[in-house]
Amino acid sequence: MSDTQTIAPPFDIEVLRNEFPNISDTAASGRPIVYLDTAATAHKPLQVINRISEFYSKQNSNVHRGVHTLSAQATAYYEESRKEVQSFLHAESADEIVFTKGTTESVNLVAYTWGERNVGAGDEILLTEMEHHANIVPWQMLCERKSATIKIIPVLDNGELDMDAIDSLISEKTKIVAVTHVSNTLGTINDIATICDKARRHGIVSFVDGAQAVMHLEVDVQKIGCDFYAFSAHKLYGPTGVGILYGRKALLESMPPFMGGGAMIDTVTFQKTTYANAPGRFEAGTPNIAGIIGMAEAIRWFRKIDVNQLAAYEANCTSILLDTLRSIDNITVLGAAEHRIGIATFVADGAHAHDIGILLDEQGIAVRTGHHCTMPLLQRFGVQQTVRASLGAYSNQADVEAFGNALQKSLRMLQ
Amino acid sequence: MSDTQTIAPPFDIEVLRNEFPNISDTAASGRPIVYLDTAATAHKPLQVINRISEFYSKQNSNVHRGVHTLSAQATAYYEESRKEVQSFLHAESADEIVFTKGTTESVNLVAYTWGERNVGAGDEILLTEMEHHANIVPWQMLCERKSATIKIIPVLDNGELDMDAIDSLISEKTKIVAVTHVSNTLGTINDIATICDKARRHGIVSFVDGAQAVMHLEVDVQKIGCDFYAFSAHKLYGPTGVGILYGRKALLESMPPFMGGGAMIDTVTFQKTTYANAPGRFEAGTPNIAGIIGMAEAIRWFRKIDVNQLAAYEANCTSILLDTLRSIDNITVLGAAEHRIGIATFVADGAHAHDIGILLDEQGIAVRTGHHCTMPLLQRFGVQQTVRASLGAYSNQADVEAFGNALQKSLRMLQ
Amino acid sequence: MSNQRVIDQLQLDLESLPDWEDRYAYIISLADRLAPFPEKYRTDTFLVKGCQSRVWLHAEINSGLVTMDADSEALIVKGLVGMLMMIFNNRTPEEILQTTDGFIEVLGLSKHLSQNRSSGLASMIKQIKLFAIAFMAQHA
Amino acid sequence: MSNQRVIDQLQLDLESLPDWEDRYAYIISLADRLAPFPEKYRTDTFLVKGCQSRVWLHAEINSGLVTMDADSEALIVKGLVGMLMMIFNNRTPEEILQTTDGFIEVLGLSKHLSQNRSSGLASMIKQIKLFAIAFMAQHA
Ligand SMILES: Cc1ncc(COP(=O)(O)O)c(C=O)c1O
Ligand SMILES: Cc1ncc(COP(=O)(O)O)c(C=O)c1O
Repeated sequence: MSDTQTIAPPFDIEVLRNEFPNISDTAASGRPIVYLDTAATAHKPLQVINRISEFYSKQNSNVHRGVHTLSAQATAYYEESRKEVQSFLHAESADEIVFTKGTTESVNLVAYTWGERNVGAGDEILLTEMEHHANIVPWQMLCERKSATIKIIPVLDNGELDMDAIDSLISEKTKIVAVTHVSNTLGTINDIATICDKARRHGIVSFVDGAQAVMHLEVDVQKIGCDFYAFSAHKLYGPTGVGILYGRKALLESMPPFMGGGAMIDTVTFQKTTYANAPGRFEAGTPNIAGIIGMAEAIRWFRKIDVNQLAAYEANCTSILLDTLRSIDNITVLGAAEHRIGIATFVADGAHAHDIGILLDEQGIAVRTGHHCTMPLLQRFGVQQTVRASLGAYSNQADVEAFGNALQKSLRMLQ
Repeated sequence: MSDTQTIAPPFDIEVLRNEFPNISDTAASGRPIVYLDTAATAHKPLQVINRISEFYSKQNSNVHRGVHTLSAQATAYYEESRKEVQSFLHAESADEIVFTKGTTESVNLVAYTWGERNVGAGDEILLTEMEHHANIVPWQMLCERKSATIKIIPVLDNGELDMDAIDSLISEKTKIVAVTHVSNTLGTINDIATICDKARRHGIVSFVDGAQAVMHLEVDVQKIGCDFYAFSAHKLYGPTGVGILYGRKALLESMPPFMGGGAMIDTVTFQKTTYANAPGRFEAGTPNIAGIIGMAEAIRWFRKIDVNQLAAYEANCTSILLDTLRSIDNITVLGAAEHRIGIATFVADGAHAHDIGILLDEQGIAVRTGHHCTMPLLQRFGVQQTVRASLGAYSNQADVEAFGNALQKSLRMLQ
Repeated sequence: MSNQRVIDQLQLDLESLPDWEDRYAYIISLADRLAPFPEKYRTDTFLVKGCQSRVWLHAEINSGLVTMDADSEALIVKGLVGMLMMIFNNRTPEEILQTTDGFIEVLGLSKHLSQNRSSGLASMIKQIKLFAIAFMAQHA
Repeated sequence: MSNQRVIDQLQLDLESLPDWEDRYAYIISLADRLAPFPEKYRTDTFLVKGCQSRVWLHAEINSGLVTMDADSEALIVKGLVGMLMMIFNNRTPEEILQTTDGFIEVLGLSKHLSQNRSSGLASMIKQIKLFAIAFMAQHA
């Protein structure tokens, strides 16, 4: 909320690392693990972990306007969490914030509800070649139900979107443009404001997948001009099982419900059921109360950091990471976008990603290997299995150096 | 799992209450709250709260066969949780257990996938008059999409199902029977084995809503003979944001996916996507990892208690509760089923449920008031607003007595 | 009595009652002060949203004053509605809008009148203020 | 060499290597012991499911022995596949089925061969045993 304090500069990485038990507490695992898998899920600061325990031990109750004190209090925390997200995304109203179980559900919700009503035979959905499967498969399933088709904004060799191609890809049949804010494989930050602006000028709805963006950039949905924006709490230093769907109020109100059940209804009879207004209409059943309260705490924690200082700090770590990789023979990093976050995905000539991952793990370095749920993107770059190192706010230069050394040793062993 | 220890008799309520910080820790809220809202959500034992904290502080990682140790470990916990649920429900295979975000999502999943493929125009879905909205609205939405209709098994005055009516309600058009195992408003335990048997003999699929059953009864899906069974972790002394859908393997395998995204696919191209086998096919995106691990811990905690002793203990509390209510003038308890669990829903002549709830809260008694997401059932009993007191394993005679006294005082004040 | 004087008086009355039981008896007694609710308004149109017990509210403007009828099927809620009517009924739109929500705290009623509570009376206050704004716009 | 003797020998070899690097070098060296994989089997039909790097496995029965060809595109995985072939290839179905998964622990390979690991070699072992069962049924 607006009373969030900003921790005074300078950004102190050691203070920050100490807030993460997974990083500071080497006793936990025997040896510290250099965690370069933050793009898959971020570690959680103690403030978030404690908030969840506190809720379960002292405040536990179901929500939705129960008459008793515990329930009213839980409902208050729940609705304050919605306001926290509203303020975080700079949305106009808290009613534009829907709680889901993750980015994946957020995309599916829109594809099932907005899509069901607005996409018909012959219509087109515009995606990019760098989308995560979460922002591909729900649209494919919609297209299959509706006999619509998918069009693709290509990715250039440097890992940026081919912005020039967009105009010619938009047609009268285009109903929605769904684009990732930041690529989870290339780290590229896309110019989504321009894309959303093009969409709006053609009367096309825009959906932005912010799963990899919210923990690195200031996100202002009104400045971006998108109709929908989605992210997951677990990548934003928060708990698992919680996601956000932001939707412009008029759009949300126009959409039919997704799941049916308690709390999303107004009245129920076997003859006719009427539904609650948004966002309630999209939140059937008992929500992930503790998770949602924990996510709000994660946002409060995150907003204590000055996002510009964080970005500068992360940019520095990222260039050390990229320089390290470029200095190693036979390594090819996918993409070289100018605007990027701390993700580096690479292949090594003559060494399989899986082997590299195994040997890095043996040296206490956690990276992700595989397709990172972006098979079409890897196909575009002509590779199948890759290694991805990704940074978080708590990553430091020592992590990157340890990774560089371990990687060189691994490559030697695989020669 | 099979090595679960059973705490030796006798069932010691004081030991058990001490495991629940919300109940034992009066310092938390200033004064102890008599919590009679367990049917809405149960309090959590310390063992569960600590397991979640431990995961977040020492073991945090995304799942799905990551190459690094943390990820492999998290995946192992995740899959062990599935086995824990399999064993808890006596399912034949762990592949029959799908993780959802709650009972509500479990019902919707079946309505969207199995329903989409198997229900057509003119077909019938058989529900009961006592269903929770979660087991009504998804089927209504399906019927609307498919021009199918809903048929209702009536509830008798004593709160039991009219079992005699079932045969005449089943027709050649009946595709699925969806019945609650235990009524969240009446407490009635339904004879679902008989209903599922009738269904099976007519080649009709059966769905059981076990949200109010798993914490009170031994549930054996093979003995019950149901095709689907659903419940929520948060009512079983576990975390919010986790549910279970059990489905017979052949049925699950025959169903199309529900949500699209990562982890539910086999291969993705823009031309064609192929899906993983069940249960993975139904678990798109990053799951509620900490919640699922916490739920498995809740089941382990629960299974240390001998379920027969628990049932006997709860039955005793329940009859004290019912006797207390029946001894008060002008109180009418809904239903009087012979087989029931610790739920009592009532109205008072001349006093509105909401007023009663407010005054009980003032005296430190937490009950739920309203329609309990069973509007059609309340309509059948000719009431609109009711008070519900519901018991958990930790409820004791003193709770019930405090409730009885506070209720009488409240009624005096409202005269 | 001016709006503020009503609030002061209510505060005095409530504070003179140390027992919670007596405070509730007092609130309930305020239900009797409500004028009988015209049956023609007892329809869904005039229902206040978000309240567990049904609350009805009808408002019109008469010679510059906002005149309201209100009712609830629950007794305590009806008493609270009675209190809101003492504060807001037959006031000018300006007076209504000048009454900040501070009185909720002052009267020790946040448990009943704040958001997220089942009584839903927060939405009633909001609706009264929306009426006032509408009437002002209408007559501007 | 009997099945058990192979396992004993592997255990001796691995335990003589105190360094993790040397153990991996040893595992990788076993990749060379694999017979070249027949290209006609390098198809999706013969892919082992659940492995991050692709692993192929083809099996047939020859004079009562289960004869297998196997390959992987990753080096360490291929070494592990080589090890599995030393243990399981050219054995009778009975011998294969008698080999319990205990050897995984004994060789210190649970990190690679147990379930939930990205190598997916647990499913390979499972598949080899399914082949054995099928061949036994066929010849029963
Ligand atoms: C019988 C019954 N079915 C379904 C539900 C819905 O469960 P959830 O809200 O956890 O999805 C509940 C709980 O409210 C219930 O009592
Ligand atoms: C860009 C992007 N979109 C969507 C997702 C899916 O998020 P979740 O798995 O939390 O639903 C991810 C994370 O894996 C991602 O990186």
